[in-house]
This record gives sequence, structure tokens and C-alpha cells, in this order.
Amino acid sequence: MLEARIHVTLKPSVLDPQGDTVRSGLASLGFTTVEDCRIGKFMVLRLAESDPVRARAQVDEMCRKLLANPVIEDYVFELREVAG
Amino acid sequence: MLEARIHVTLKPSVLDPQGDTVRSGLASLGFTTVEDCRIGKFMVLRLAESDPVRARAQVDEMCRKLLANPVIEDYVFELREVAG
Amino acid sequence: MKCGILLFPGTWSHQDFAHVCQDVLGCDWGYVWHKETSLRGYDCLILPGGFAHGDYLRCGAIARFSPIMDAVVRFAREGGPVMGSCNGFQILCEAGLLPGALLRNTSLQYRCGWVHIRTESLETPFTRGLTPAQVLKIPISHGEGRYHAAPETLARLKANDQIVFRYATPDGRITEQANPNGALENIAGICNEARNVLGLMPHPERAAEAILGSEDGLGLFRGMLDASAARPA
Amino acid sequence: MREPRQITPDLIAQHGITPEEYQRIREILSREPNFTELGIFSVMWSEHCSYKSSRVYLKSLPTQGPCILQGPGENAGVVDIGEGLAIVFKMESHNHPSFIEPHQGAATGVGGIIRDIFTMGARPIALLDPLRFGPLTDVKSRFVAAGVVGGIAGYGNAVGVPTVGGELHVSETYAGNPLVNVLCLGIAPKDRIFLARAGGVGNPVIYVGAKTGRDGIHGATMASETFSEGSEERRPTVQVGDPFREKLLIEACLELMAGDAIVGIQDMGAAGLTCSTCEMASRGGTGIEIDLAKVPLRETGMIPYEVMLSESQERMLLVVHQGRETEVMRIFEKWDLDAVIIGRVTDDGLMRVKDGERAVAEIPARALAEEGPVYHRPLERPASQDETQRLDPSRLPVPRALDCVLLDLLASPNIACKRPVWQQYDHMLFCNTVVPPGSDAAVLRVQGTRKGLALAADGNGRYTYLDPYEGGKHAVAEAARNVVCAGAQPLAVTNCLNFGSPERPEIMWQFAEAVRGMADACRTFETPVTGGNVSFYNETLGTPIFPTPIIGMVGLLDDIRHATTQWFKQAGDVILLLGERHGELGGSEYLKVIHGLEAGLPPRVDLALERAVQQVCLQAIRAGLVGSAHDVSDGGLAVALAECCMTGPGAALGATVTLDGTIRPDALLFGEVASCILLGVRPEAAAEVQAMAQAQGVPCTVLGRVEGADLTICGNDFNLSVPVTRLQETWATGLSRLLG
Ligand SMILES: Nc1ncnc2c1ncn2[C@@H]1O[C@H](COP(=O)(O)OP(=O)(O)O)[C@@H](O)[C@H]1O
Ligand SMILES: [Mg+2]
Repeated sequence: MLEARIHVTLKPSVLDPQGDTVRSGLASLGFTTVEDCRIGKFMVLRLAESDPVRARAQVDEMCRKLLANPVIEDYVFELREVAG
Repeated sequence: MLEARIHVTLKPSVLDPQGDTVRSGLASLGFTTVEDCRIGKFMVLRLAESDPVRARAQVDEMCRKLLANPVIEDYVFELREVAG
Repeated sequence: MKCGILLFPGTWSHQDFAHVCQDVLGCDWGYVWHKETSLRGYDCLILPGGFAHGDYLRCGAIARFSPIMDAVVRFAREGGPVMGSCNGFQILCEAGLLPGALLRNTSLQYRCGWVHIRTESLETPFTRGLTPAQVLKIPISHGEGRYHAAPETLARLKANDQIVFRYATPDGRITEQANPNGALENIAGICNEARNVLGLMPHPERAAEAILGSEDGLGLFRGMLDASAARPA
Repeated sequence: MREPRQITPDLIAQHGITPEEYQRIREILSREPNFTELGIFSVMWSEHCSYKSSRVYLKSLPTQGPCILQGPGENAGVVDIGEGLAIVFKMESHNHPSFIEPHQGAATGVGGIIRDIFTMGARPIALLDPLRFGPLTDVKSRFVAAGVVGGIAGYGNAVGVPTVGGELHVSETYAGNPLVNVLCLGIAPKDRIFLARAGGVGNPVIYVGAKTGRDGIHGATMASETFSEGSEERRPTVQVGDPFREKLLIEACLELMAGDAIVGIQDMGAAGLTCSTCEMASRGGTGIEIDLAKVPLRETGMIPYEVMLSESQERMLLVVHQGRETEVMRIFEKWDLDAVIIGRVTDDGLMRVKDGERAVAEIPARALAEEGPVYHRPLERPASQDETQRLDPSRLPVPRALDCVLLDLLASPNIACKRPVWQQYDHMLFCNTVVPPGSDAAVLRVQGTRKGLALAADGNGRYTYLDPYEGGKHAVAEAARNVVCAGAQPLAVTNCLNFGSPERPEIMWQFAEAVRGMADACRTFETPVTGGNVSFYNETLGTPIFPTPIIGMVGLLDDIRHATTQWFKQAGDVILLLGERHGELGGSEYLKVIHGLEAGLPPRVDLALERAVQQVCLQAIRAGLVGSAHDVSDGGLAVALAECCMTGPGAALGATVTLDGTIRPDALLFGEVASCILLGVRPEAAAEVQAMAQAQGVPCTVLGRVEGADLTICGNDFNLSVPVTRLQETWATGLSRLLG
């Protein structure tokens, strides 16, 4: 069984109000060294698929079609073998 | 300059309706191999701090205090060196 | 006697609570800005609904670190009545004044509308004036109201009679259909062990006038005011 | 972005500037513009900002009235509602951005219209969201619809302005070009209205709010272009809304407005810093000088062109009295908002933009803001219009199972219950909502008074397509009727006019006709137009949408106790119909759903009759005679009756109704008409209402009674009877089954 670990992040030029607010929240807690904070999504998918090549193609398509919004987001992912 | 990459995930015992919805959304798109989907947060912090030991302690404290809620979430993070 | 209404950046129900205090109940009230540090002069506290700090990260997560929160914790420890509604409930949980957490509605959508809640405990200052199992018609308005607690916490809540309200049908049955957000065991509101801190997702301030469809929320205010009046100065 | 060295014809064309317009720019400047100036002109003279194709028609709309404090020309209209209070309201479209990114596009649309309202000193208290999508059976349209509704909910709920009404219609015509219109209404003391005017030479110009990024650069020109295959590639950075920051802006600005430090204030909407700067100077008859080096930036390497054209959200521009800077800054600091003095008011009438010491643009503000091109574009009734209007009902079979037709109509997304949408919106905040979504109009009480406000938004693209003049009249008439059914006197309107490309003569014809219809209707109801928005270029791959004018109507209740809802109140009540039945099928939802036709002539609005019907309805409500009032609209009489039976919050009620006449049953039941209102009244009140109607020359028929558990409609040669619970089940799930 394969596990896909997908990171979906806002494109660098896109405003991240949540990240900005967390940064200023951290600053008011005294964590003033934080210069920037960006918040994205982390998805873990378990796939009933053993062929990494097929899995890679599938996950890439899932990202393009549903998991990431290409207008404002980028994605990367990695696959790893896990116990069924 | 250091960058902290933080993963905050729901504890396994906590229901993740968003993950479930994504899984069924994927299934209806024909991606029927996806057996499970869990969705968490991925945060990237840039720190004006060069000492990895101090940075590690700081980020851990940020996670405990603010970035993750121990009642429902777990966190892990890694640090890496990036260009200022 | 004076009711303090907390005001965080992003709070929006404060005006409605002030309206009920002033125009419906005729009691003295004042806003408490989150950057203040003292609650001197207040006899009871309300944490209203809204999106404090945008509810970014998690609802209430950033607000709990507001300067005023130390004073709120002290006020609660000293037995002062504290009611958190909606976002206020979320803040109280994040601050550790109430156990558990509020998660995204199972529907993944925001829900606004009328619900019914059944009173599960009269042993709080807020509910003392209600009748056993009394059903209240009251609005909700939230995207993250699914109450969650670990099994041990839930057991403790039950053992201590800390579950104050459950979502119910109009005739008081606890059903899945009546649960608007997937909350654990239909929990809509809980109190702390000392019973002076109440958190609930519904909005009692929106159920305080007949012209708006219900006066069932008024009992909570009256109970809180009575308890405040009875406290030693 | 790199600054091109030379202004070439290509570059000019890319900016959507015609050779004639370019010539005019050279005359205004008495020289060639530089790149930054070219960009500035291109956004200010875009269709979206300059109204160059629509202006000549909009002039014909009535804008004056005894209660109008501010008509079109400012950020929003202002209407006196008595007791020292004024309402401020306006509607805006965000169609193009919502197609590109439904969630954020709709969210930023909400943010933008809210800023227009609090800019004027009013606290925003209500939103309405008229929406148009492609068929929800299509995946892409479903995605757009869910994203748009989620975006409106996400922004409106967080910022704390309740959404109390709206519309949702679907049709193939919107599949490639959805419509997202949003109306915002605010309330203010009438003597504390703020205008977007610069004044007082030397006064500081202050920038407040979010930092400037490359968001939406050329958003204004994009809204003036049709979608083509390539437009997905040429996308600027999508604007992301931050409702939290907007909430801080609302509170900080209103706190500041309680004092007297402000001279003028304007939000940065379309065309951002450019528009706010030159418009404030132009309206104030002054100049403004700003220094871009002082503007807070979110991204590195931004050139002046980008800073001036950025459409980053949640930003405001203020002119304050000299010497009051510290007190102003203190309030923004309290709300954790960045505020920076970026310039001064000058007396030379110029918009002067510097980047540090370097001058980057210098343009006469008035010429830029007010003296843009005005077009009298050619117009022509399309040759196909006659064909479109042709309908021969005798070739359409009358369906045998009329009960099935009724159920099919109730399940149609255009008629089905919209709760799946509005339950996602906070519609109760501020404790004003006396009638929530789900009736003809929302009713809000005005706290501190006995008054109430009724709000409705209406428009019918299909009618307007079939007959643009009637469509324009209909939008106004139906909105007024809805407000009247709620017990309010119609007061004033705002509008959003959604059309195809003005460069097509047939679109300009539709536009001119629709505006003419609106103007006639607004005059009849004495509801002046206080502002609005024109959205042209709603086309995809050369196919324009149905022309869709939407009217937002505000009505006033002198006594909130007159607030009336559409559903029957008790068994035994008598059902009265005010107005005349015609039995025509043109343009009806029935034709579309059952026969797949969008053809014929839409029902004609007799404005005099419409006004009389509304007056009788209002008079009867005010006399305390009316239990329920509901107008007949989409789906015709049968659907309206079903709605009276089943849309209330309590248990559904049945009704028995007799319709006589020789009109064919489908036309009788489902044909659409204007000027018809169903009343539910106590038996002892019926005669009095009928007398009122007679006195005004309004037909008033007793149709039947509220009774039993079925809706039964008997005609000469048909008998339709369905359990109300069955109707309710079908209606309640029609939309949720599609939206999921
Ligand atoms: N997009 C929407 N947002 C909020 N409320 C809506 C929306 N669409 C419809 N509604 C509400 O649902 C009810 C029925 O709408 P509609 O059928 O368009 O009414 P009418 O035919 O009287 O204009 C109204 O109260 C309306 O405000
Ligand atoms: Mg209506």
C-alpha cells in the first residue's frame, strides 16, 4: 500500500491573511523572530495501489483536478510505502 | 536564516469530515483507489535566528502554545537553512 | 451591578448583547477591550460571538492570548459568572477554562438558523431558573461548532453533570437529526467544574425578544444577573 | 514587471485604448503619456470605471425624490428614513472574478461593496446576493455555485454583516459567465454622511489597511473584456479577501467618523489607488500629490505602474484635517491597522504621483476622472427578435398530469427552496431580522424607532431577453411588489445591469430598452435610482448572457408591526387574488421546464394597474386586515399558492381553490403574470379588502379557502390535488439535491 503526502501551498504572490494574522499573533506572544508565516494544507492519502508509477500519475491528476486550486495554489507530493 | 516547516495533523481519534469529503469527492471523480484521506495544516515560518538549538526550542514552544491544540492535534516540525 | 462584554478584534455579537442588557433587561453594562488588563467594577462577564482575530488558525486560538484573558481567568477562578456564546465558547475552550474543543461542522458548511436545545442541568447560575429538561428555541450561527472531547473528558463531564445543553427536537428528544453540527452526544453547552463558567454555541442574545421569534434566551441572562447580584462585593 | 521604454501602438491597444482615446490623452496632457500614465488612463477610462457606453442611457433614470439625500455619483446612495436616520445602499457585480476563482471572487465582491457603504459613514447592516449560474446538473456550474455561496458566507459571516436575502437562478445562458451581484445596506445618522472629496490645501492624505501587492492588476480592464480561450492564461494575481482586516477597517473608520477629523474618505476598489486619488481630487475640485515610496508594499520590486493599478483589497484613502494626524493615527493603531501619510491635497487640480523625488505621473484629476470618453454606440434590434418572441401555444400539448407538472416546477432550482444557500449565511446578526430569508422580502427593524426596512432583489433575464423593455419594467415592478407584500412602501432602488458586449449593436439595443423600462417603472412607483453598477462584456466565446438587469429595492415600514410574510396563517382564512389573470405562457418557467422553450412574449406589465394593486395590498396590510401576502411570479398561480401553503416555519396548511374561466389549464395554473398578489385574510375581513380594491379599480377575486392537508385546485375541466407535505418535500429538496 502506498501513502501520498501532499503539500498544497498558496502561490508566493497570493495574499495569505491567515499566515499574516498568525505571524502577528506570534509576535504579540513574544516570538518576534518570526519574519514570515505562510499556511497551507497537508494531506495524507492512502492508496490501494502498489505500482508507484501509476500512483504518481494518479495523485498528480487528483491534485490538478481537486486537491489544489491551480489559480491560487501550488502543490508538491511524495509517495511512500506503508503497511497495508 | 532558518525556516521551520511545521505539520499539524488531527489526532487519529478525531473525526476528519473534510478528509472524508475529499475522499468521496475523489471517488466520484473515478479515483477509487483512495482508501483514506486526512487533512492537516502545513505552516512555513521564516525565523530571524541562526542558532538551530534556540530556534528549535522556540518553534516547539510556538507549537505548544499556539500553532497546535493538544486536545485535538499533533505536530512535528523540521528546520532548514534558507537564504536570508 | 454591571455586566462586562468582552470585545476582541473581529468580535461581532457584542452590540447584540449590549442591546439586550440595555433595552431588554435594563441592566448596566460596559465593553471591555481585549487590550485592557483589569475587570474591576464588573460583576459578570460575557464573551460574545464573532470571529476574533478572524478565527484564523483555529477559532479562539489567538484571542485566548489577549492581555485581558489573565483577568478573565482570575475572575472565573474567583467564582464570577462568565458566559461565552459561539466564538466566546471557543475562546473559553482554547483558554482551558472549559474542557474540549470545537471543530468544523460535519457538513463543512456554516449554519445559521433556529435550533432547539434541551436543558440538561439546572445546577448552574445561568440555568437555575429553568425547568428540568426545558427546551429552548434559540439560533445558532457558526462554522465550527462540533463539540469534541476525549473519552475521559466526556466521562468526567457526565460524572460532574457539566453538560448543560444538548441539541434536541422541539419536543425534547435527542436525535441525530436535531444535531446541527455533528457535536459529540449533541452537546451544545457545558460548564466548568465550579459551574460558574458556561460555554454554549447558540446565541441567547438573539432569542431575547418576541418580535425576533423567541424569548427563550432571556432565562440565561436573568440567571446570570441574579447570581452576580448575590455575589459578595 | 519591467517598464517598457516606448509607448507603441501595440502597447496602447493592449491597454484597450483606441487611437481616438489616445489622441484625447495627448491633448489632456499636452504631451505623450509615459507608461504609468498610460496604465492610469486605461483603468480610469475602462468601461468598468468610466461607464463610457452606458452613461448616456443612465442619465434617463429618475434620481430625485423628496427623501433622496444623495443620488448617483458618490460611493453609494443615501435616503432619508426619518427620525434623523439615513440608509446608505448600493449593489455591485463581481461576475468576472467569480468565474475565475468562485470563492475568492465572490468574497472580494462582498468586501468591496461593504467598503462602499462604510466609506460614507454608515454601519453596514445587511447584504443581499442575487446570483445566476449555469445548470447545477453540470459539474463546473456546481463547482462555481458552491464556491460563490461559500465565498459570500466566508466573507460576510466573518466580517459580521448578515446576508438577509438574495436570488438564485440557473440557466444555460450563465454557464460560462455566472453573475454575482451583491447589495449592501447601511444605516447612519443623516447629518453624519461622509463624502469622497479631497479638500483643504495642505491636508494630509492617509493610506490605511492592507499592504499593496500585485493583486488584480488590470482587474478593471479585465472586467471590460469578454472571456476568450486565452484569458485563463493572462490572469493577474487573484485577490484574496481578508474579512478580518475589513472588520477592523469598519470599526476604525466608524470610530474616526464619530469625530470631525475627516475631510473626505474613499475605499480603494477597482483601479485602486489611481481611482481613489483622482476621484477624490476631482470631486473636491482640488489636486492631490502622493509619494509611492511611502505606500506599504507586500511584494518586492513593484514598479509605480503596478502600485497605482493594484487592486489589493481592504485599503482606504482618507483626507484629514491638518493637525489631527495624531488622533487619527491613534485610532488606527488601536485597531492594529497600518496607516501612513502618503501625500497632501494641492490646489493645482493635478493628480501628481511621485516615487521618492522622481515624478512618475502628472495628470489633471478632473479630466481623468470625469472627462473620459462618452460613446453613443450603435444600437439595433436583432433580426432574430421576432422569431424569439413567436410562440404558438396551440402546438403545445396540455400535460395530462398537472400535479406532476406542479411538482416538477417546485423541484426546479429556480423555484425550489433556497434554504441550502441562506442557511450558510448569518442572517440574524444585529438582532434586526424580523422576516428572515424565505419570504418575498426580508424585513429588518430599525432599532430605536418603530420603523422597519424591507429589502428585495429581483430581475428576470429570460423576460429581458424576450423583451428588454418589459424585462426592465418587470425587475422594478416585482421588486416593488415583493417589498409591498412585506408591508412596506417602496422607497428607492439600486441596480446591477449585467449585459454582453456594448460593442454589439443588439446588446446596446437590449441595454437601452431595459433602461427605458426601468426608468418608466421607477417613475411610476416613485422610487428613484440612487446608484448601481453596469457590468458589460458578460460573454463567453462570443455568446452573450441573457440581458440581466437586477433591481435592489428598499421599502419603509412606518410601523414594524405591519411586517407581513407570504405563508398562510390559519385554516379558515379566505384566499383573495388582487389583480388580473391572463393565461399567457410566454417566458414562463413552465415553458422552460416542461417544454424546453424560452420563447414568446413575457407577461406585459401594466404599470398603472401594478401600482394600484400594490397600493391596495399595502392599504389592507396597514389596516391590519392581512394575514399573508405573496406575489405571483415564477411558476405562476399554482406555484404561488403552493408557496403560500408550505413555506412557513410552522406546519404546512392546505387550501382549496376554484379557478373558473376557459383559459387552457396549463396557462391558467402555470402561466406567469405581473401585478398579481395572493392574500390570506380572516373571513370577516374579506369584504373590507374587496371594497378597498373596488375603490381603486383593482380586480379582487375570492379564490378559495385555507383548509385541509391538500392543495386542491379545481377548474372547469381539471382538478389538481396534492398533499401539501408532498409538495413541501419536493420543494425543500429541489436545490439541496443539486448543491449537495
Ligand atoms: N442567493 C440567495 N441568498 C439569500 N437568500 C436568497 C437567495 N436566493 C433566494 N433567497 C431567498 O429565498 C426567498 C425566495 O426567493 P425568490 O424565489 O427569488 O423570491 P421571489 O420570487 O419572491 O423574489 C427570498 O426570501 C430570498 O431572499
Ligand atoms: Mg415574490
